[in-house]
Amino acid sequence: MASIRVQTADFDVSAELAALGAGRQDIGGYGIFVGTVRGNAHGHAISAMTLEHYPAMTERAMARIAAEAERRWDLLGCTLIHRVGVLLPGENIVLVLAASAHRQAALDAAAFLIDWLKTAAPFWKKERFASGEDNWVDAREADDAAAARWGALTAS
Amino acid sequence: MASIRVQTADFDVSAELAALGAGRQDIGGYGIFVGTVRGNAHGHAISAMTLEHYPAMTERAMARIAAEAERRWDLLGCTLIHRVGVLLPGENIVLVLAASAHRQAALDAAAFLIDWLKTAAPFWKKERFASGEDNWVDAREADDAAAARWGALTAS
Amino acid sequence: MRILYFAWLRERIGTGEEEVAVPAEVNTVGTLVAWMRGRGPAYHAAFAVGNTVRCAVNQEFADPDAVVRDGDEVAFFPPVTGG
Amino acid sequence: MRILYFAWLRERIGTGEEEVAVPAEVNTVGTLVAWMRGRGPAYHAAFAVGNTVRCAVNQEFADPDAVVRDGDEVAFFPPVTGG
Repeated sequence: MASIRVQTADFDVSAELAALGAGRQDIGGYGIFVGTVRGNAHGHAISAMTLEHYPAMTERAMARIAAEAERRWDLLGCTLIHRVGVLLPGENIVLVLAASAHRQAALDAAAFLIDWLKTAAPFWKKERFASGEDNWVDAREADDAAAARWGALTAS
Repeated sequence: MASIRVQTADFDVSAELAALGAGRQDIGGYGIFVGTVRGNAHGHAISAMTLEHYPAMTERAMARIAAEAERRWDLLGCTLIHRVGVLLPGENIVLVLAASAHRQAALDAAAFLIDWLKTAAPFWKKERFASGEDNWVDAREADDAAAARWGALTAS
Repeated sequence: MRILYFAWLRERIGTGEEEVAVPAEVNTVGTLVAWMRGRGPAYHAAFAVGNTVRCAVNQEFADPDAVVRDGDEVAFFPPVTGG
Repeated sequence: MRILYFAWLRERIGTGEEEVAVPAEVNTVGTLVAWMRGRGPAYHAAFAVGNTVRCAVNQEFADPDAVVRDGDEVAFFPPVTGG
């Protein structure tokens, strides 16, 4: 049921909401997270962010995360879009959209989905600083902790 | 800093995101909730939902809720839009949008904002059933509990 | 004193707004509610003891012991159900 | 065996993908990593003991004791940083 996409193009949140909700009257709320490129890291200006991924594995990993969310909450739809390629500060990186009859399920599922996307889907970010230097972003322990609070993924 | 509106017209989530993020490079994520009219209540089909409010009090109450969110989390922007008037099943009712450098703050603030909007802003919903009967929606204890988990509002 | 009614209170009382002159001993939300009950069958039904009625004084939520004064705007309504 | 590298591993090794024939005793992720270290300075640096390198076998995350076989697709990469 989940709609999962990896793309270089930008996404439009309203269009994704409309696509998910088209013709439906059972949805009471949408929990949404949009991640964007920040213009600095560790106090240094960033000129671009490059997103790399492992194509053969990515959609499978994202589908597993979505399936786990659908197992844990009564979702009526779920959209995951992750951009790859060169992105500029202010641009969108990722969209997580979870629809449910009830707001708490929608919000909890959205939080779960982004926490797990950050720790269990094969994407890597490289920052280009204004100085011209490149840096592969380090994984954050805080992200692992955020994902771990949901317990292990059980989907197979 | 918060943008607060009560309106009969629909809202466009992408446009609100663009307005909040215009020219900024400090935002890392947006936590969003969109509430919509469900087509049934207690197993009965609904033909319309009418939203009434207390105009002189509404924006003040919403501003207080937004100020409290801005006090609790490092927000870089916040948009609250609540529709009033006659709404049909599937239509948008409410938009909550919280922007932050960090996703957890954005998501937590969005959850806080919708929980408190439901319990501390003077809106009332009347359902019109397909049978023609009208019913003022009862407040839900679950909503009070959801708001209470954040503790008391301290903004004055 | 300006009194406003919302949602089913407005419908039951038959108006959304009225000006009232209250006796001197009506000086809190609680005493105002008790006084309202005596104004006729519609008021009696709307403010019946079993009903959950909330109040705002000058656009701020107010408890039964909150003070009301001449010139205040006092609103009565059911628990809110927005969002 | 098809080996893939991502992010800084790809850059350090200088290729994103190669076919390798491994000796019979290389039959787990852990023994494959140890064997990789002996393939030259770039591999030695990429798979240095202090580096945190993750692995997927046939597009599934895999621990050091996971089995690898001829014909598998084995990917090495740093901890993921998407989202």
